[in-house]
Amino acid sequence: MSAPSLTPEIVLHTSPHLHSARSVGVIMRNVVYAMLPICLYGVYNFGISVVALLVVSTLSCVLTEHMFCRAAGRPSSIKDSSVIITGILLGLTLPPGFPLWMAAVGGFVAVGLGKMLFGGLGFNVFNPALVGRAFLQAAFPTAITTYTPALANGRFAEFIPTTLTFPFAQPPVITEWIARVRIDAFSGATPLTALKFDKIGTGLTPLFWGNVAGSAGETSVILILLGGLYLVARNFMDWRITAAMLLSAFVLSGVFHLSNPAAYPHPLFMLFSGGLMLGAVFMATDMVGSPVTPLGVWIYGGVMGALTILIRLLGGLPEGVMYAILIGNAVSPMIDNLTQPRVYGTQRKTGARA
Amino acid sequence: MNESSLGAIFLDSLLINNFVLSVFLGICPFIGVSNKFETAWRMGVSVIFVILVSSVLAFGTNLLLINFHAEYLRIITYIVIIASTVQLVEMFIKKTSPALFRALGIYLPLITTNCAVLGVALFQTARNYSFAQSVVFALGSSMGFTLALVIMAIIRERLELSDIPGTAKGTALVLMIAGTLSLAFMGFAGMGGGG
Amino acid sequence: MGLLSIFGGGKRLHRGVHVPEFKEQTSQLPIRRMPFPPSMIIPLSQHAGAPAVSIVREGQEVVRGEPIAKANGFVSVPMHAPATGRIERIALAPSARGELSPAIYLKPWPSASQEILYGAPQDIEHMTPEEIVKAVQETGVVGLGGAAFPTHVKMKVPEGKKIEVVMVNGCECEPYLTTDHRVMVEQPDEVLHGARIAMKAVGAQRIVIGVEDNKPDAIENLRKAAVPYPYISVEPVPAQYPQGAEKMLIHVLLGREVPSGGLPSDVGVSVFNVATLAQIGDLLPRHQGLIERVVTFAGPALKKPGNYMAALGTPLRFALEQAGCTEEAAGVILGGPMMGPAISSLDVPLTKGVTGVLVLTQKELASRNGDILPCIRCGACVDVCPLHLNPSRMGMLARKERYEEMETDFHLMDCFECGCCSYVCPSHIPLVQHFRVAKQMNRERKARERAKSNA
Amino acid sequence: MAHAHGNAPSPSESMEAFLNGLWKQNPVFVQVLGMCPTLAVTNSARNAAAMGLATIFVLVCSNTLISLVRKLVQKQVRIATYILIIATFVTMVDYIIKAVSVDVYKALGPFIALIVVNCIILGRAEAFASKNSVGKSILDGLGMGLGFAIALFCLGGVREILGAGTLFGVSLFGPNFQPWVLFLLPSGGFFTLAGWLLIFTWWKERKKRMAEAQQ
Amino acid sequence: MNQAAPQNMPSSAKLIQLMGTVSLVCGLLIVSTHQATLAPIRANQETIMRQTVAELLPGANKQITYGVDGSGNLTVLQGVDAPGPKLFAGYDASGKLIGVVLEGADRGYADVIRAMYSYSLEKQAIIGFKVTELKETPGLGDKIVTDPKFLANFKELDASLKNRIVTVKSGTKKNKWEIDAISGATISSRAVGRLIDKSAKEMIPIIQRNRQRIEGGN
Repeated sequence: MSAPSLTPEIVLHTSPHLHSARSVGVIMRNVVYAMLPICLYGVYNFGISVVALLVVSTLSCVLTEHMFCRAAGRPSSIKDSSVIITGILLGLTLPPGFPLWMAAVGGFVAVGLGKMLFGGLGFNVFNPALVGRAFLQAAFPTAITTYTPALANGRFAEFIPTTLTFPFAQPPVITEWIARVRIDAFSGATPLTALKFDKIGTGLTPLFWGNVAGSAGETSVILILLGGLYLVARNFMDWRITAAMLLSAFVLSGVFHLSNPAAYPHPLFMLFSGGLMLGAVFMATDMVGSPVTPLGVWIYGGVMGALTILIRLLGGLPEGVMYAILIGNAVSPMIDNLTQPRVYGTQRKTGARA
Repeated sequence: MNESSLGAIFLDSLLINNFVLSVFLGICPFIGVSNKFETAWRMGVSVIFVILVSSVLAFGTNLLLINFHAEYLRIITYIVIIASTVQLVEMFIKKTSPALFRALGIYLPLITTNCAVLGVALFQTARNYSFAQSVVFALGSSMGFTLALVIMAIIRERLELSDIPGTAKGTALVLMIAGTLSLAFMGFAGMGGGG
Repeated sequence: MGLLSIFGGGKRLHRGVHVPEFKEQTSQLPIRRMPFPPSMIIPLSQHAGAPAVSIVREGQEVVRGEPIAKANGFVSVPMHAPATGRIERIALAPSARGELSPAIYLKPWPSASQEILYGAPQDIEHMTPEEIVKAVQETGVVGLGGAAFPTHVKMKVPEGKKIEVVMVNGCECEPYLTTDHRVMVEQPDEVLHGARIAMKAVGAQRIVIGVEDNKPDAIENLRKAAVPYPYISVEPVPAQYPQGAEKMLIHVLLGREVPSGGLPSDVGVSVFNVATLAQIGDLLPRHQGLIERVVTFAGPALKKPGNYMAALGTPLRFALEQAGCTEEAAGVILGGPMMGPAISSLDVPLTKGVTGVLVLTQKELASRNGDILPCIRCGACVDVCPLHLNPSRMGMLARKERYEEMETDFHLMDCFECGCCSYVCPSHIPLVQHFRVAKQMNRERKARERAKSNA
Repeated sequence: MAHAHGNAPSPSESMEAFLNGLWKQNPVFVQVLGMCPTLAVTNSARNAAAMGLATIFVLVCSNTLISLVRKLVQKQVRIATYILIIATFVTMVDYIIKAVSVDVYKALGPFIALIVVNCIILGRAEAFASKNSVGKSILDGLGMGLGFAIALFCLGGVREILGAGTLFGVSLFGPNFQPWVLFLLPSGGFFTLAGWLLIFTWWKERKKRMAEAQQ
Repeated sequence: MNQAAPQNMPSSAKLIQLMGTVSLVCGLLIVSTHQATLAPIRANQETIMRQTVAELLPGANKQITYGVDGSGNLTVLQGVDAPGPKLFAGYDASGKLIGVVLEGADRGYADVIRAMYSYSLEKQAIIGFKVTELKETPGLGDKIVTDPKFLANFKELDASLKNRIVTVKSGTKKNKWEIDAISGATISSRAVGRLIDKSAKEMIPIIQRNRQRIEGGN
């Protein structure tokens, strides 16, 4: 019995020699898994248009990343799956009948402007999907606020007319189409728009299950929460950000509600409607754009939750999650710098100059 | 007289119509002095100070000009006021706080050509702001300038650690971030307004 | 970061990581003796501080336990012959770090017994602290937890400091290792004896023994042995890596923070490893020298893993043969997998600081061989860093070679390289390695600057 | 350098002074100066052109006057004098635009007055007109002004075409074109300028690479 | 200052003299430009105002501008650049009053919206509407300028002041005093409703009080 000869290139690694199984690829893939039920529900809710929307936005993101990597002469980074998350998230935040060519533009902007120009994964400042969506919101304000009813008749047989708009052309007006397919009195408004402009409330139950009008994947509170719980249970997500964001949104809207119940809706309505849930679970927790310090993540979530409510209740727009998270991303380095933990055995914080 | 409330003016000039991100004033220092937090912060503080002083002076001067029907001298007097304000502030700080003076260094004289300063004076005149409104407007817009500058500086400090592609380095990237920030600030639109 | 952690409270380490323990392989196996190898290599520098000075010549015959090298100054310890035999030569030998260092080559007599014949009893009850420190130095005992810092130096209380507590470190948080565990189970009386000697040397009033709660048998045995001594308490602490780092243990058990760049003595504590104290409790009354120690041999590539009482100087190749090394072995690590160095040669000997020898297969090593991706700022490293450093930012600074900033702004020098950050990093960034490089670069830069200012 | 040749610059030198601003030292794309008007008034080609013309006027006039009085002006009051002169011409252009077209005046708003603090103008006064002959200063003003105007037009054109589907108000793609409203918004200004800068850098890098490859 | 000043250090007097000369030249330039452009600027403004009034009151070829003072009395104005609220009365060829054009402003989505609208005394209704200053989002808020369906609201909008003029949700206009909003531009549409309501409440009583004078055209 003799000891084996060792191959030096293997053993010359330095410590630690163990590594946890949690790698970037694993995290990203699991986030995709957590989003799949939401995608499926979106398809069930709004029909085949959502399939096309998700496929186009994802493909556009993936191709853009691939292209940029090729242009920069480095290996394609699509393997780490992070770009797939961007694509799916972008698709989920768009209205179900959003013209496909615009979705493709959104994907290109999201990854090109939001990610690759900064150097790719890990270096971007803003959440790429939201950069793409903010761009689309500003570029095509009409198309992105054109919503279609949930559970429309024949949604699995035909596309929403706007979906197949010819590239660079204006989407058709679909008022008549909506009148034809609707199964209830649909006003073309999401619960938040209906509330803001027409003071029409929506019950909490449909909001919770998600069979209401809205963006392709942000309607079902329960599925988003389940996806989040899965990620938290497997330690792939920072639950503190979500908790802080929802908590601050709840408290602030609660204060508004108590001060004037007639003008301001119930805090639960605020939590369940619009993109707050999707944003808090899947976008605010995007690791790249959030602070790394334990205190920082709480502040970060709190700022975003409060901003969401302020924009919704006081601003001109019915929805503010996207802007709140983008602003959160922008100030996250500042939060990070301000909340550096006190190093063990010192009075000084890291990052503080002597 | 302009009817806007003080709060609305402040919010508007700080966030909604942020001088840098939506009115495009003070872009040169925004691009030039935003690579380090320390310098950005100092620049911001000096700008707040100068804008406040020059806004008050410009308000008084404008009253005089109107009184003598010499509105056509407005631009020329405003720019003289700003140049002398900067000088005065420089001297004042030098006397009272040499440490602050050293810290501000070359940023003070640079403010003369910061169009945000002249912009505040011109806007408050064009909008017929009262004295209180002018002061709040000057405060809001200069703080908005500082806010944008500081956010950008901290982001840029972070980006120093990134692998930015060579083509995008420098001004182009700053503008891209500014554009995205401007998109994000659009969320504030309509706040404090008619609702 | 578990949900419960926000509620804090209780004696536990809030940072750090839960590493799979892998201790069951050896934790229940009694300590066995390892036979003498045909040839031994005793490096003169097995400890932190100045290397010992050889006092033998080639060809000289020595008795097991006889001093063969003397301490070179205060921060240094003597060496003793691990076996009866003949000094072959005094020459350079490979060390675990890879470089060559002076060593004494000893050929044991083929029939040499493991009985220790050298040494004479001494009365420690009536020794002054100074005498104890001197006697401890003569035993050649160093920190057996891996640091190999001369124990008598720790027992010498610095000018102006007062020690209240002797803390006994029985945590052994590194995966696989069970050396300390077996020592506590099998030699509780020696441990307590050593602790009492240490208490006397430093003038403390009480002894606190911290043992991770995954070693209930050790806690039980120690408690039983401690019954006659009211000033000794055995405290279980929740198992968490790196609980065994002395700063962490002091914080968890006493709630005191050792200042940055300071020593435990700054907060009135002296910390000793259990195995070290067991050796002192055993050797000091008989005035003998340290010539053997318990080493854990573990890892999936071993057929006979276990804790071996091995003579210092036993070449690794011989030791691995004894432990039944298989062909699957792909990497050998001295110490634990989190902090121990990997070695490239099996010709290095076991020394005083070797707590264990791990033989890993390709499978274990592959777990950390993923592609290195950019930092995604997940913050996992910040959450686990026991010192509350910001490894994420330091890693990014290191990539851009901004080493100086890491030290001035981010407390690089406080990092004790526990490896938690690298362990959790999902991007597989070799953070600890970055930090080692950065420390080295800063040291070199400072040396250059000093040279310049002197010139 | 100018003094060596007296007041009559050679044609090639004048040409250089002119082309310098137009291309090699383009104030916007190369020197990144005068950003505020560049971004603020370029949401249509018409506004961009008007701003460009106004700036050319001020730049040429102030360069001329400053060059004329350059030998009389003492160092201590140099900047003050320049600012006075520039502010004068800006006031003039302000009134002239108001007299020519109220629409343009409304669109440009206070940015006409802000030409005073456009660093290009003071920059040229200080760096060129105060040291060179009148003829060369005029050419320099024209070149820099044109370079600035062209840059403005590049931005304004792109923003109007994409943002409204028109150029100088003329529809280009028919009624069915979906305008990208973003480009008329402030963020669109940032993005368009960033895009142009990216294209310029990329092109310069390519040229450099090709030159290296040839060597 | 006992030391001799360096040779190139000019005296203060000389500096002041220089600055004075420069200021003089500059002042001359500015004043002459101002004088030269005064007339065209005024003419420009008046032309625009005339065009706007003519647009809002088709057939009006004679116009009178009234200024309104604090107590609600009218004075005939010559130019258009006097401060304070104003009325623009339009008369047809025969000198008969067609209507009065009024100004209003309110905060929209991005900034203040200014607009002019025409009021017919006869019909007690608003019969024309034009936005004069707008910074709303292009493609969305600026539909209040272009959307024909929205502008149709102002063909005959009841302004008898019995009911508040108000903007209602798109497609739900039932009464003559309601404005049908543009879907997707609710905030801007509402601002229009508010600006008309506010200005009408203030100015229409004044018009009614001075009806005879306005109709008489003096």
